Amino acid sequence: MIRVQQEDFNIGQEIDALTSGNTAIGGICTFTGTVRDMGSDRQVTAMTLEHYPGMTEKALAEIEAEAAARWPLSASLIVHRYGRLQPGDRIVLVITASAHRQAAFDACQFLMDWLKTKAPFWKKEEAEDGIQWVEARDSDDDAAARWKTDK
Amino acid sequence: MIRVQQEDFNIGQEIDALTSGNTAIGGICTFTGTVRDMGSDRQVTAMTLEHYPGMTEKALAEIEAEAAARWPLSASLIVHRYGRLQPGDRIVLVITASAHRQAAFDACQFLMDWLKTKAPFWKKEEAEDGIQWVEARDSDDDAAARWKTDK
Amino acid sequence: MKLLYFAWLREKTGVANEDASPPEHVITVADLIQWLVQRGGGYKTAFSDLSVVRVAVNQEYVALDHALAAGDEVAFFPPVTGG
Amino acid sequence: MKLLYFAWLREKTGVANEDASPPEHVITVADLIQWLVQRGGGYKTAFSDLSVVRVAVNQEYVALDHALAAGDEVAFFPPVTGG
Repeated sequence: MIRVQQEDFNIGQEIDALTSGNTAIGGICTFTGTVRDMGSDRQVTAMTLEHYPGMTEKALAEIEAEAAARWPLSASLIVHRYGRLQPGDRIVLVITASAHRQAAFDACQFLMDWLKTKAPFWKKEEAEDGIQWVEARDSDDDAAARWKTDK
Repeated sequence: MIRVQQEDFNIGQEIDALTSGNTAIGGICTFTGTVRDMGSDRQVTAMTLEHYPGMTEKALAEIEAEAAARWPLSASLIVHRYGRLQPGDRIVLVITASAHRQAAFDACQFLMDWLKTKAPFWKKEEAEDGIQWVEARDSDDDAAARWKTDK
Repeated sequence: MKLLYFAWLREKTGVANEDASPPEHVITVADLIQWLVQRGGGYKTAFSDLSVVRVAVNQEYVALDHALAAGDEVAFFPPVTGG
Repeated sequence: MKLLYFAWLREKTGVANEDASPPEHVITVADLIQWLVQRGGGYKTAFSDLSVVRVAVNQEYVALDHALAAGDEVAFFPPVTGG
């Protein structure tokens, strides 16, 4: 399941809704991205996440379907926020549940790596010295590249 | 922080208690292990986790300290239950928080791999065809071995 | 053809979205960009470094040599930074 | 010396913990096991395959050639299966 929303989310409730009652699950991995006050080497006071409505949902659904094809997942969820956020706020949540611990870990990391490089979101940071768009990092491309199947 | 307890835990509350207010955190990874109804190829109706009081706490604290030495963690938590559990019940929770996503993922996985091979817990499964101790799996040893620094 | 601009491409062009009817010689995405750049001003600045411009046609990533069709939704944006 | 047994080692020996005073020739963990096996019965069965027995002395994993000291807490258990 995927959701793109302005509102915050509750990690515990999301895990429960996704997994409770499913006794085939042996492991649940979650990753939550939060706003750091120290972004690209500057003190960040707030940030705004812009996205591409329509393509975002499509990209997330495709990424989730690919994870489900590659690993034996019992359930998965991607929630990504947009709008203005402050340090400490949650940005993104990925949950993967599987009978097998390694599958849950790998799928969760795969989803985060692809989100970082493929999902159409852009961050604009507000700091004391002004407002600027966050630049994409090569390390995120490298992280996503390790999942390429054609290597 | 580490805790060994009979009671269940609330993942959302544990994350909040560990991370809220810490705006240096950029990513939080969690892993929750749960009781599957299909254990070692048999239908499991319940299981009992025995542990070695004293050594368990010591082993978990050492493992957590090693993770903190190897990755730049802002916070971490290991909670492991013992006693009688049923399919769907939570067994273990690991939370790692870091400024960096990869550190949070790696440390969480490292902690789980070492828990599986070093923490003195033993599972006894109850199934329709009887009660038996779960045998350790080579795959868990392999998973733990990849973190060895002397390779 | 519907054109969309996001993040600093939106700010530099000064346009969030627009309907465009490029001439017949505009076949590929690269042609379309060249045509937009000829408008000058914000468009010229926005497309001055194509290494930091990503393109999606009908919400799928495409390369610069992708051939366009009438009615396409073409989006221009920088490398993504969500998550 | 305090001896502890966990999981099926506890069940096979029939003992969860005991105080033991091994003779002087018991220097290492291997010597201690040999001495216990000579008691026969559950001990002999419990230690019949040392490849599935792990040993901790004072709550730290040790090898079979580890030298024991008076007052040690020695625990015997199978490979762990928590998590």
